[in-house]
Amino acid sequence: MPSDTNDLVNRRTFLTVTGSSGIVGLSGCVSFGGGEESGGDGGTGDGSGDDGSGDGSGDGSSDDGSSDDGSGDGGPDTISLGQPASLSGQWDFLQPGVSQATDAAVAHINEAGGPLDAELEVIRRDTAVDPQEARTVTTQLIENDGVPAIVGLFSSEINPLWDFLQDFEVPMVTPWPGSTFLDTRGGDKATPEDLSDDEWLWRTVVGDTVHTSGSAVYALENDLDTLGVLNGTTEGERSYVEGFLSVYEDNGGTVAERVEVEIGGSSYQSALSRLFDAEFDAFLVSLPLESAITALSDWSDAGYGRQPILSDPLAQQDLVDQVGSDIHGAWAGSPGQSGPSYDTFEEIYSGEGDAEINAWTPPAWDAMQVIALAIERAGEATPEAIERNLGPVSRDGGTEVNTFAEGKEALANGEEISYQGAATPTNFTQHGNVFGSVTISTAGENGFEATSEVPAEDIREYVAEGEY
Amino acid sequence: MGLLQEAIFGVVTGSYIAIAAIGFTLIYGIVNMINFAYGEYLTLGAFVGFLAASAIPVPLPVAVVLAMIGGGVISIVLARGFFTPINHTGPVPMLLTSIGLGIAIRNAIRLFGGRSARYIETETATFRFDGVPDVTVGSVDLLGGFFVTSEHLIVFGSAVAVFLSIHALLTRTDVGIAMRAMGDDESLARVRGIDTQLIRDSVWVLAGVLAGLAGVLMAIQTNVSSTTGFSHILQILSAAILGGAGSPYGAIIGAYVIGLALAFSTAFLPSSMTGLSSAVAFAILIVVLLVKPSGIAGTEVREA
Amino acid sequence: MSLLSAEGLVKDFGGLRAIDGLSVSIDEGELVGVMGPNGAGKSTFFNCVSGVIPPDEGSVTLDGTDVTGDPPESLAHRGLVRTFQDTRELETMTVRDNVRLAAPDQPGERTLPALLRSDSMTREEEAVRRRAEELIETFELDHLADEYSSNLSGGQRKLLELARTLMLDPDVLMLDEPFAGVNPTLTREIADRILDLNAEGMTVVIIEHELETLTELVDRLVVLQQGRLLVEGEPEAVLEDERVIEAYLGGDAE
Amino acid sequence: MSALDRLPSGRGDRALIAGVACLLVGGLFALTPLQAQLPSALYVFVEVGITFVIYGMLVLGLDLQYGHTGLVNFGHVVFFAVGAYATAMLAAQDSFAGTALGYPWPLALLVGVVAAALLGLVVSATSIRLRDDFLAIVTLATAEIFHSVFVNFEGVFGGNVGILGVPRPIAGVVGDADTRMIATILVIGGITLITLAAVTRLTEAPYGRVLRAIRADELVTRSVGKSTIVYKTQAFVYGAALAGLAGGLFALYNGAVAPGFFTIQVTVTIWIGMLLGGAANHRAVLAGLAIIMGLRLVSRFGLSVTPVSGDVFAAFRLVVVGLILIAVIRFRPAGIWGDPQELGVDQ
Repeated sequence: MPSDTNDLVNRRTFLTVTGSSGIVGLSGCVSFGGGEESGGDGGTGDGSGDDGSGDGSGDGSSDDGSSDDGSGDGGPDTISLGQPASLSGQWDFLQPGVSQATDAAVAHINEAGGPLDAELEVIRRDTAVDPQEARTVTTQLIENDGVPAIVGLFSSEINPLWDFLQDFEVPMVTPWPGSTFLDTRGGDKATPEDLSDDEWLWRTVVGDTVHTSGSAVYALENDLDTLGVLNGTTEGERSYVEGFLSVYEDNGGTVAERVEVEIGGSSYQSALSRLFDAEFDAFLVSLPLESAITALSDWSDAGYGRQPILSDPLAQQDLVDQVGSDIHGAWAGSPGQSGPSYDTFEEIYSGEGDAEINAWTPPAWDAMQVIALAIERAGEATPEAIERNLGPVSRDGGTEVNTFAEGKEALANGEEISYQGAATPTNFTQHGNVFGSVTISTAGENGFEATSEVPAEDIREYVAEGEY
Repeated sequence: MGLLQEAIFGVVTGSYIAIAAIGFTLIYGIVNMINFAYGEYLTLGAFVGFLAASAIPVPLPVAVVLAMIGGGVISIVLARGFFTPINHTGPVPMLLTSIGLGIAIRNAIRLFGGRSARYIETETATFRFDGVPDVTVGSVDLLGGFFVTSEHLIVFGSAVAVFLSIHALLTRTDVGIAMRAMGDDESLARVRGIDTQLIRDSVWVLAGVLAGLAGVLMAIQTNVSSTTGFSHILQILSAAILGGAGSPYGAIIGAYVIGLALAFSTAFLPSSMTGLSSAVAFAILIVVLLVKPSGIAGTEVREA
Repeated sequence: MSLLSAEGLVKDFGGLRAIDGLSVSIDEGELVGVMGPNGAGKSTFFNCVSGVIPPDEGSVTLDGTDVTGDPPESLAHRGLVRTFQDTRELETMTVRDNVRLAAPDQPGERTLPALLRSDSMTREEEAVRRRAEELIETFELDHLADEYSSNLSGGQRKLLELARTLMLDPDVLMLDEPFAGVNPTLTREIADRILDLNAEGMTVVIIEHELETLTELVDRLVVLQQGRLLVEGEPEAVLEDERVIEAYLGGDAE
Repeated sequence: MSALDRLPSGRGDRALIAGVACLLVGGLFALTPLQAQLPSALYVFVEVGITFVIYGMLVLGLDLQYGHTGLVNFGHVVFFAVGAYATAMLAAQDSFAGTALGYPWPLALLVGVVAAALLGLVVSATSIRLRDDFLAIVTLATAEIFHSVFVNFEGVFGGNVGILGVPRPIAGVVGDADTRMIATILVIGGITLITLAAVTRLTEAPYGRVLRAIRADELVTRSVGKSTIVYKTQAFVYGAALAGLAGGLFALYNGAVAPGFFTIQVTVTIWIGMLLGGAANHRAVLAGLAIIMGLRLVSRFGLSVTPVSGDVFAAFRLVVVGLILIAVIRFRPAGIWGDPQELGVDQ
């Protein structure tokens, strides 16, 4: 009967209403706090134990913002970091390498005794690279799991959630975003001790501005003066192209034609035919791998020729295998495999599993290392302490260390340290960015092989001071 | 740029869509539902083809046949499990069920098939015809040199073979004639003693076979992943509805209209808008639905 | 002066001509029966006149106004209301709501009064409620008022449809087989009710197979065959007409 | 039983009172030094709760369209997106990419609602006559077209980055995080409750009777003199305007909009919520939405207690979502609290 149904609904509504008032009630202590700042700063309040998530969150992440410094000896047993990850969704194929690098780093750090002699662990949760999900996941990681730092987040999650993420006042070190949006956002503004001007985001991956500059410089050096461009419409692809073109055009290059395409098409022949109607020396392809394989196979079938320049994620074995010998000679400028400790990373990484290394894998390793070192140097695992120490452990000056193990030892000896990363030397700029040299890999019989390198100093010339 | 060359690209794209759209529209006509999970049938067909070609391995043509058989089996099994039991509930519950099924299958494939794309190894030959003279009208060259690849020819050839077989099936065989009768008027068909459930089952199998073929052809051109079919479902659906839902011949025309629209919009739209080609295809769909709704939704006003 | 007239109506369905140059004229206050074998075009005639489907050719005039092709809602506003052969109830609504729905020009059917719960709406709804209860009672459906109309028997549906129609207080009432599937007692009741309405001045047009009931009831019979007018006139005369006898006996007699 | 008899008068009014009360308390938190404290473990629930009350406006609008009138709108997210983008572009002070006009936010919100309503009007003017499932396709295609347009025209809509730098009125006046979240959920939740009151009044009135009659049998409804096209258009436009309001509020709460917030996932979520709860019953659709969003949230916490890896878990979660949709339609077609007879479905 309808009336029964309505009674049910009534009860449900009643419960909902009680529930929500319950939340308000629980929030309880309503206070007229005047202008007191610290009272409401409950961002990282009282740890995490009560969320029912089993043992995942541990109990003592010791992130109580009000506790005093310098309790190094009586530190926590476990320190958890949060990793929003692309376990599903359009970009999930990039995650295995990053997950493995993270896990390898955790294993290495714990083997070396762990930060503050605690066990380091990572809580990984799926965002599907959906900003709405990312919002929930980040909140859950910080507020429920009580992590003092985040290792992850894509640019398509960071950009539209920028204000929201800043509100947490928790450092976020991410290996993902190339976005030019972050060129002037993030970092400690070169004042590690002063948190008031901080924008809590750091990236261990070289921004698009920098590594596309490297590719553009290399193209110009090789007399490729006019260019055709084929790119997808997602942010990563566009950001890559725009970074490339700004340096390329500022330095004498000309773009003859640019065609944007939707990704996932069954054929790109029409786009190619339009592109190759124009005259140019080389053409730049910035598409996700699968679409790029389709497009470049079409290009090979049509026999258009000319020099292909590839965006960095395309330097993959599959591309050479599928497109065939026409692609030989195509090159991509990749950041991220030129750091001083790359070999160390690779050795430990390959012991952890067999996920393929991509452009974000070494930066993921670096992100873990710098956070662990920052905790070690700070003597406590609070968001503020980590934020204050990310700059000092990474920037030039002090003993150069390649791993957490070396860093922990040096810090124990009272030395200042400068972490030398796997992807880049990891010297954070004032905006929390890193510079690195760009490796030019060229496709050949055996896949992509490094054939040339554009040194970081050369690239620096093209990036305005303070703009990155 | 050569209009002829663009037209060839459009026809090839249209051929992929047409094969799938026939299956889609048959389901629409006979079972009276928009099957949003149809893209997943293509994906499953592509996976069967890929496994046959790489794991067993069999020659590619055999793999294609296996993909078609696999598609048919999968289709009838899914229909029996999910759609036949709710046949009586009308188009909207069935549409919603197919959406749910699509989500479930897509992610189940991801779960068991992994996330990375796989590739079916093929060799492609290209045939060029450069001697064709340009016939320029304004800035558009109507003819001009062009090329076709062996893949283009195979896809187009498969499509033509499908068209002929479907035509023969619908006009020469009892099952096909019964299908057409049922598409026109199901209750009348039942009165005439047609076993409607048998015909529905036949349609499911046929649609699955076509999905398997379209899926494996798309996989050869692109790759095999959990979204191989899903990324084309909106085009297939547009083609089927464009041509007049339920009509296989209409679906063929609709598919080529979509294919050509995709090709020409990429070729001739201002360069800031080339990323919009699929939006153009949908816009055409909407315009057609508006201009000729009665031809498509002829039951708007039921006869009392 | 005819109240409702159809001139030269033609309607094709995919090559099949359902009505073919049909002209019928009905005077104010008349009670007219329309009969004919299956497929004679009775329902199509109703559909064309009531605006459910527009005729291909010909015209329909209601009270001196050309209403050809006007939609049913505008004809309803002009006072012409019909029922359906295969009773069409709003099955997902209660008997009460079925009847109340039909009340014309309710303020509460507009957004603002509904949102603001205006007094005019409350008053009107009270009036509608009373009128609906009256009709439901008249048709002896009051014990079923809260049932969904899908739970009603065939005969009850006919009654409900009639009640719903009367809520509109029409000038012309077109009934498509009001007695089909109704038991004899109820048939009598419905027939009496129709006579009452007619006596009050309502013009009524009835399609019916049940010849006896129809001939007893109506002033005039119109017989259709193959989409054309076969015979019309006084019931007795029509029934004795050879063409009618042939059509009924030779054709699909019912 | 008729709608009026069944529902004691004042049903919608209780929601109205509750809504106004929420608004007032929320306003109190926002505008006075009054502070609230929120245990951090509850943050994520309030966070999802805010999304829920925003989606609540979407599902109420959709229920007006589908549950009451029978209009199958499978592109509801487009109205949400248009409202959000219009509001964002007008109100944004300084966006990284795309349009930022810097108008006052109340004006921007108003324009957002009007823009969504106008789009709803255009869609219904052109397509409302189509059969159910064709309307589904047209609306779906409309949503896809707009999605590509938002992504493609970087100069206007900011491409994939979206529109950033949208003012956040509540965050602008409340400094501390706890109070801000409480104020936000109260204010937006209050608006949702007022929306609930409005649609309840609308559907309890004779207006709602006409809508339900259209769903039951449009021809009969026309035959008793109701201009069904007008009602269908109105229901569609009201639903669109509500979605536009939700979008505008979302933009002003989030401080940015991007295509990633407006995917077909949103449409699927609210459809599942509506069907699960039971269409044509406003409270039920909200409850259904709460269940599906709650399941998603709770299942996140499930990761740490299940023996599978994160990526398996993620895919598995989506398989379950799909199966829930199938199971509801098959075994409980009227939803949990829906009335099978009122919805005309077999049980």
